[in-house]
Amino acid sequence: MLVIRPLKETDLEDLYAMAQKAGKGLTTLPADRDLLQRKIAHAQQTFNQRCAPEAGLYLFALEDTETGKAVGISGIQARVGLDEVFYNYRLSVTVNASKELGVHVRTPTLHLSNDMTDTSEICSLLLSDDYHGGGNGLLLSRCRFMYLDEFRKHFSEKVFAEMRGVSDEQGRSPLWDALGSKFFDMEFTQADVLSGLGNKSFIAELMPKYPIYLPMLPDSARAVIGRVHGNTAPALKMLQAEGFNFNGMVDIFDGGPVVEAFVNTIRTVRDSVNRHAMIAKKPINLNVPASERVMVSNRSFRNFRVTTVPASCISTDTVSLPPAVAEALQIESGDPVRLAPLKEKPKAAVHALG
Amino acid sequence: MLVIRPLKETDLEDLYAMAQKAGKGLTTLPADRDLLQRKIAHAQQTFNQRCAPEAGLYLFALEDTETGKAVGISGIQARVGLDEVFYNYRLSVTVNASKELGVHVRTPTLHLSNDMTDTSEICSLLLSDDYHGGGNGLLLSRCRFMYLDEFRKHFSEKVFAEMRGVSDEQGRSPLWDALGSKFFDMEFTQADVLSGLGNKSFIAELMPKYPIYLPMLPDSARAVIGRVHGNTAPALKMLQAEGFNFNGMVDIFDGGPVVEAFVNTIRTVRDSVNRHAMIAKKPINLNVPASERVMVSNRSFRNFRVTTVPASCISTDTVSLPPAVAEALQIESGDPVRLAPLKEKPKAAVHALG
Amino acid sequence: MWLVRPALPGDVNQILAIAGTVDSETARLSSTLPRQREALAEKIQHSQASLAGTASSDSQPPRILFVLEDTATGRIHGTAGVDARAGNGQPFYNYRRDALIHASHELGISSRVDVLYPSHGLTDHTLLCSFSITPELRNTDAFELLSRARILFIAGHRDWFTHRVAVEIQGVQLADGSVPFWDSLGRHFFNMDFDTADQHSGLLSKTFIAELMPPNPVYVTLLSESAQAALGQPHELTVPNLELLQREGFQAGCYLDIFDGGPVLEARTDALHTLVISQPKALHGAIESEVESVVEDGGDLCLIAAGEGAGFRCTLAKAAGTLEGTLKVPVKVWEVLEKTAGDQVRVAPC
Amino acid sequence: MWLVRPALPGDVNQILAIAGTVDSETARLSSTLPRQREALAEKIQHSQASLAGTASSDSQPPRILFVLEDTATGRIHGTAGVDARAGNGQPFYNYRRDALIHASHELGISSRVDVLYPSHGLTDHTLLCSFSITPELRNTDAFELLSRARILFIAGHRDWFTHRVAVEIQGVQLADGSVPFWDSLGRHFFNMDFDTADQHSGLLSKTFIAELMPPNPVYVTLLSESAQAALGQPHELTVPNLELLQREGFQAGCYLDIFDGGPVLEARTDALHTLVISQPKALHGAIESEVESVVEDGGDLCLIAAGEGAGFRCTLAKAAGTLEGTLKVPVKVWEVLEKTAGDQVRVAPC
Repeated sequence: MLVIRPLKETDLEDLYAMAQKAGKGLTTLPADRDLLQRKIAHAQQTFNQRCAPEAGLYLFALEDTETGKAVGISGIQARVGLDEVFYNYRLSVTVNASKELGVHVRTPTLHLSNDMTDTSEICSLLLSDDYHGGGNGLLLSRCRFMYLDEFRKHFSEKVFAEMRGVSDEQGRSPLWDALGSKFFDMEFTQADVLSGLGNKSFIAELMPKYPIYLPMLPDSARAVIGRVHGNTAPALKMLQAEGFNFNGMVDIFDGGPVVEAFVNTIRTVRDSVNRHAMIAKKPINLNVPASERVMVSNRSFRNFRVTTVPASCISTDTVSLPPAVAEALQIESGDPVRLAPLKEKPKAAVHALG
Repeated sequence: MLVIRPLKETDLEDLYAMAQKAGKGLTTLPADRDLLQRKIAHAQQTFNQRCAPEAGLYLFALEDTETGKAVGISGIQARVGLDEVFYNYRLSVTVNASKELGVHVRTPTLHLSNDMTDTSEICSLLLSDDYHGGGNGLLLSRCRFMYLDEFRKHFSEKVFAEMRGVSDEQGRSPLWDALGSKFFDMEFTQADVLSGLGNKSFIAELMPKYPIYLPMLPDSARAVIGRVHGNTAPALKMLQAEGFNFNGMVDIFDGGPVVEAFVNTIRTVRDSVNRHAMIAKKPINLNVPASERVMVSNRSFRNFRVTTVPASCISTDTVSLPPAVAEALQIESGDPVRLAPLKEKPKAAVHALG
Repeated sequence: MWLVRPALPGDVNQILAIAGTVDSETARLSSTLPRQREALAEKIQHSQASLAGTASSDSQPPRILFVLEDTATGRIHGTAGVDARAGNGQPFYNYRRDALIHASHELGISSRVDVLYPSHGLTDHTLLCSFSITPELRNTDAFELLSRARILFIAGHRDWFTHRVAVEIQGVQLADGSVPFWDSLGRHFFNMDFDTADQHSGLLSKTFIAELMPPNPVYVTLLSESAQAALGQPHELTVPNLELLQREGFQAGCYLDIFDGGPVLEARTDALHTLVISQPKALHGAIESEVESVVEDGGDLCLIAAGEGAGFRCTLAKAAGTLEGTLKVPVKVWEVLEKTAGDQVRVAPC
Repeated sequence: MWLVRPALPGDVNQILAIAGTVDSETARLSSTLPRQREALAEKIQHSQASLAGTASSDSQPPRILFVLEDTATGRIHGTAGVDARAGNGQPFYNYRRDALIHASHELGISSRVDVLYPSHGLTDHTLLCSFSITPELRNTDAFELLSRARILFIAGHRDWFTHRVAVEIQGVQLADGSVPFWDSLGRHFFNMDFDTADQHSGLLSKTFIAELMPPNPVYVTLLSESAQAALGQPHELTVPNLELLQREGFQAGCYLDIFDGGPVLEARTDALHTLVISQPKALHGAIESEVESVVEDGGDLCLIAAGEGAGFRCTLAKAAGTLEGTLKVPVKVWEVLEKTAGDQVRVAPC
């Protein structure tokens, strides 16, 4: 069985292996044991409420209960930009017009912005290759929305995700080559790693402070602004289905888009319901397709656990859970649980208005 | 009976009288006969599709059918910033931090922005004093959302409204005194009027182009940024109930907020339904409180008409309308009509989720 | 003889013809010399009013246009102008090039980042402008006369002008007529070709620049390579003029033309070479033939200017000093300058 | 006698005492003279390495600190420094004040808008710094010796220094210790009091300035009135120093201190008055008593410097020339300069 639970010290080697495989794409989880250990410790302090709420880093592991191994990770950072300055470019438009001459020109412009400061970020999603498919990625991502909703006062009203921007197979980013590299005397991957390591003062020192007029960049660079890396397209689609929208912010290095949503409008949040657990005596066939399963969480702040069960387990006030599931969620009969769809409901129903 | 219909040439004097009474607050409708006449002509061209869709100016009059007089006006500008450059300040945050020194400072900052360019604006709402109350203001404002929804391809997905900012009884604006007046060698009201008259090149010439750091402005000016004039508070409340939110933009002169919403999430749009009209033979008591009335529109692009009828007129597929109402809407039995609530439904029902 | 004198309304056709000649060979030599008849006529009219002292207000400071005339034929071979206050009561636009150092102590990185700031720093400086000359006269004494006569005018009307003087030098334009700096920057915002923008910039109202120019500073490193290479570089055809101006004491500072990125030269008015070395002298009254021979044999070639306002004349001739401090010149110079024995002139060695 | 010589590690206590004295009366005279023992010791160490030629790399250009010693008592009464390259391999921060003209042709409005641009324009200029002197010596010859000795050092080590030299003058600080410019601008971003920021700015890493300084230009009109009034104005206690520097040829340009808005003076190194008038001379070898009397009677008060690098000494004495072009000075000057008959010195009239 696959269960979401807080990340813990013993996950270090599993996490390191995943980070190594992920390579350069995931800058928030570089394959650096010391750094990963610090992240785990930070997450543990967060769940145990031993750090200020706004400094919280909530990291969840997807555990295969048969092997006890962590096979995926996902996270929420309670607030960005408090310790470090958080930079984006805001994609804006500059309009210059002269009535007299009949000229009207709109110039897309990048403005350096710190406007995501103090907002919660969903981040650090990573799933072991062997576990792709079967809704595992959805579980890993969406479990966070259940958590956000349960513990809203720990997070901002709006949450966002930074999507990986376009780069080629050698890790070269067209935007970096046209813009960043002119100001930072280093390779894209190096800048990305430095930024991921958490010391961002070099950005304040080296970053261009005045707006960048896009027509001055080559086509190749302009084309990738606000676009995601091919590998990230499914993740973007999933977030869009949840109600996340591009908010006009892009990554300062690779131009990847920032998508955001208000917690209360996230589909997982809107479609979730509360029930009481009832340990089923009859055997339940757990082996149903992802489209027929729902997420079920134990609603615990410190020991948040989520797994999936067939939708057919739900009744009016309760949900029937096999003993193994109850054990995985560390709950007993009568405990409150929260349920949310794993996959979207058919779209037709939603748009049947007017 | 009070009916919404397109503004027409014969409304000029009524409109002028209203504009005169409104005084300095309403810069888009200054008490200037020539200008008002041009606006009416522009609106007529728009409804008759004799101007480019993006240049459209949709102005509606609220007519008292007993007197034939226009007693209110409201409008939609199809797109702003196409003819003239459209300016706002974006209220943003600049973060400066030094880990080494343990300093972390957030500085609210105003950035000159043209980002509302190409967006539809709801504007020019004015209601004669004698007709305040009874839901007339709501009808005048909300009829526009029905129109936006009916003819979406003529408008942007997102619409916005600029709310009047704070000024005192003499028309002095604290933000203007602290900021604008330092760059524009004129009075606030003069700048406001010039801007309303439509020649905005003086803004490009005189406006400060670099960001304004708010801590450098006096408290009195900072306090009014994003705040509305007392007289405008009810209008803001109404728009918020419709789902409009402050989008971080403020007026460059008085700091009044810009609120925006996606057309498809506006409450009037979501709560509206289509029916077929049925001319009632039995008399219907139209004289019910606003809370029990609904708006009914004839769904016409060129001759859009809206009035209100008791909610009790609605049945599953049809709505019963007295002959006078059908005449006011210029429809016959069997014609399609659109209905939407005049006042909000009780909130409790809406939030009964989870 | 060559004569520099204020332009007159009747000169319009000939000036337009020069603009045409110059045009065909050098693309343009001056954006401040209008190519439209009406605009040119207006410019001449304003020049006349300036000289008459009837046009000098804060919003319309003096702008004077001179022509180079061959007195033998009456034909006009060139123009040169001086605006008392650059911008003429409105902002005068340039880019000011400045460097920021982007350095990270921790990473041991330090790089120089050049930035172009929109600037009005030269507004109200006195501006030399509208220089054009027929190609066959380039590198001749007449070329020098035309350019330097303005300085003698300034020397004779010092209080009309400010204490700093600037001159814009045409920037790089390629053989195909393209302007690399414009194509990399201005074109994106002004949405017109270089010549159109350049002609608009000769007009009085600079509102269109305020409206269309990018409002924020621009990073040089984001310009095209050819635009970066053109920054502050003169058009090759302007080199003789540039060198003449450098001898005059002009130096390139940090200002650039906003359209073509050409250099702007600056000098202190009172340090201008011609102004410094020029001297007021009275014309020596002598028998014609005697003077002619003395001057032709032993005189030095000089710029000689006389007259005030609309009466200003400047020519080039051999002249010699006398023990009494007067100036001996051929009598034909008297005629050209419309002066006679005992009259004051201002003379500067060539 | 008064002697200016390079600072030595053993001077730390006395220098700290001066910093204390100065502190109590004038708030501060130099932000580049550290008040912490450790930072000061490091500065002296770097100065020694610079003088020995072992510290000159691009990232650590020479920075030299001198002291003013009373040779009679061995006591130190002041300090003065010179950094070969302002910023010391990192950006050197200033505001550059420039004006934009906001004008509307149609409305007939034109106004001058002053803007402060963050600038590194003085980076790598040679910088005079770290000047402090005990109050009783202000306006004495010793004051002049201490300030000008640096110029003689530059004259003697010209290739260590660049062709432009700058010096920051302390800006306006009110009687209550408040700094109007800081309170109106820097305080909002640095979130610390003026003294703290000022002390940090004396440290090597300027990362905190890159991190905390507002990244965009600032409009002067939005500063408080007292801050606007303080722009480019010197602290009243610095006026004697300012006047001395002006006599040296320094002029205020468009640069201002980012913390207190004080003026930054600039000069061409090769045009510095003391450098221009200074001359190399050999010491005249003569019988002691004779020289003494000649010099005391007829000599002129001069700055006399000798020695290279760590051996640099500069003092103030009456001196007289000889027919052979050598320099007669009292023999006690030989001792102070650690030179003898026939040795080369550099002399400049006081």
